Amino acid sequence: SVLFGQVRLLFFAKSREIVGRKEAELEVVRLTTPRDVLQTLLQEYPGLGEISDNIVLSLNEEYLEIDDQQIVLEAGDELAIIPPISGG
Amino acid sequence: SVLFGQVRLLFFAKSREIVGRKEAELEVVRLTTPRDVLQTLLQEYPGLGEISDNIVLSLNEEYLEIDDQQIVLEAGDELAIIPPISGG
Amino acid sequence: MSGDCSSQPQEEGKGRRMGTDYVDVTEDRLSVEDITERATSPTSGAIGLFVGTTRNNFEGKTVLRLEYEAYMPMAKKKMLETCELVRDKWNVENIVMVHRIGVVPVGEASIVIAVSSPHRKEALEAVHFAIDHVKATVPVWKKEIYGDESSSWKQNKECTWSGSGHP
Amino acid sequence: MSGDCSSQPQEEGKGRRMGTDYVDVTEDRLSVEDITERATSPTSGAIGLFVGTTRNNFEGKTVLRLEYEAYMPMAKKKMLETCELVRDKWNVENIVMVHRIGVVPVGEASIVIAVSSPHRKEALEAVHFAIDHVKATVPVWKKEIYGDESSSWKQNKECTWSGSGHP
Repeated sequence: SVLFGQVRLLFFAKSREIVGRKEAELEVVRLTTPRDVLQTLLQEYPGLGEISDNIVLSLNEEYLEIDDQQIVLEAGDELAIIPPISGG
Repeated sequence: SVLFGQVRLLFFAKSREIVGRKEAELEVVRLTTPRDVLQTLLQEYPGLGEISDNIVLSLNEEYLEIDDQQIVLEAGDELAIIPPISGG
Repeated sequence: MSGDCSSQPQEEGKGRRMGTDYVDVTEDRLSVEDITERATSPTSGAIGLFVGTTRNNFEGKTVLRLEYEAYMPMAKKKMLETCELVRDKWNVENIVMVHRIGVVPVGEASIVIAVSSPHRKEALEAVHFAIDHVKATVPVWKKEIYGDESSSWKQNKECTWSGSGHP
Repeated sequence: MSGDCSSQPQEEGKGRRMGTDYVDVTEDRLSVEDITERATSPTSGAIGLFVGTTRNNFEGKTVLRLEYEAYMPMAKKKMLETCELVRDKWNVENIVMVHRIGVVPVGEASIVIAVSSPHRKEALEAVHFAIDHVKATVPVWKKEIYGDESSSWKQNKECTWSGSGHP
């Protein structure tokens, strides 16, 4: 579980307002789980705790299941914080 | 069953083409049935025989049921010959 | 031969919302934009629409153009009756239905129906019912003119007095 | 922030007709006319449409305006996936879906979906499925700004990770 590099973070809607920016970088490990990524995010951005029960993550434009056992991150991957959607 | 006056006939679509006109007058009796009216029409306009199985009549903008037992016609009533519809 | 016909705004009560029925039969080209605009309500977020367009072929034959005719006052009356039936079944706000008559070039709209509702399910189901009911009851006729200048009066399959097996 | 994204025409076979998927996310006002035109096919006589418009009130509060934002590339990707699912279920020709973002004034359209098919039942059912699926999967967010300048990020009830009991 060695830090290997940075992924690109994207914040939208309420998460963007809480964090106060649209984009950031995050140091991550290569083999991880969505739940661990979320924990890392919450350590980095404690304000997100307020909405953490109602966000999902996407990796390279695909939703992650929070209970997935393992995901593999590559440097430069695009990780987005997705609050409840309200399009249409 | 005495002739009492004239109703206004309207022809549409194929019935209009067969008869060669959009409107006409028809001598009718006051107490009658849709089936008798159709018979009178067919005597007056034999060309309509070709489509008589597939027309309905309307009286003052309401469809008539061909099996209705009795209708009452008034002078000036508007009787239309309605071939199968194809709007939409 | 054009004209329009609007009913009074629906009263509240009997499960009905405020709203307007607007029906028209016209020789003009139909504007989906205008009809949508007319159906739009600031209190209803969903609009369902059906647009019927003329096709360029029928059973392999090229269709050059279509000609529609209507029994104008009865057509509008039956369209308004369709609106009433829609309101009996669904909670909708505005109902707009416009049928074009005369020559309708291939690819252009012959009918547009738009229904607004607070709920998209109701708006879309109401539109579906409305076009089905219009096809079965509104006295309008369509003639297809083919490439060899032959022609045919069409028959909606929804029309109960159509000849079976006919087009 | 505008752009469009069209898939290749669908191949015949697997029960699919020829047809095109077109999705877009744009800051421009939506033209129902243009979107209908794009969905129109000379071989499909039926077009079903859904238009979502912004409402002027929410639970008694006056809504001044709405602001939409999108995760642009993922939104288009999910819209194209919705098109694919529609084609798995219904025999449709062209599918067009355009979502507006940025400030959308009250009464204007935030989304328009249009589907053409030879059969109106399929066109209308496909549109219904499409808007339901878009509401559940496409990463777009709406913020309502109220008369007192307070605001609220909305949550679609179709969104599985919404807080229950939230608006």
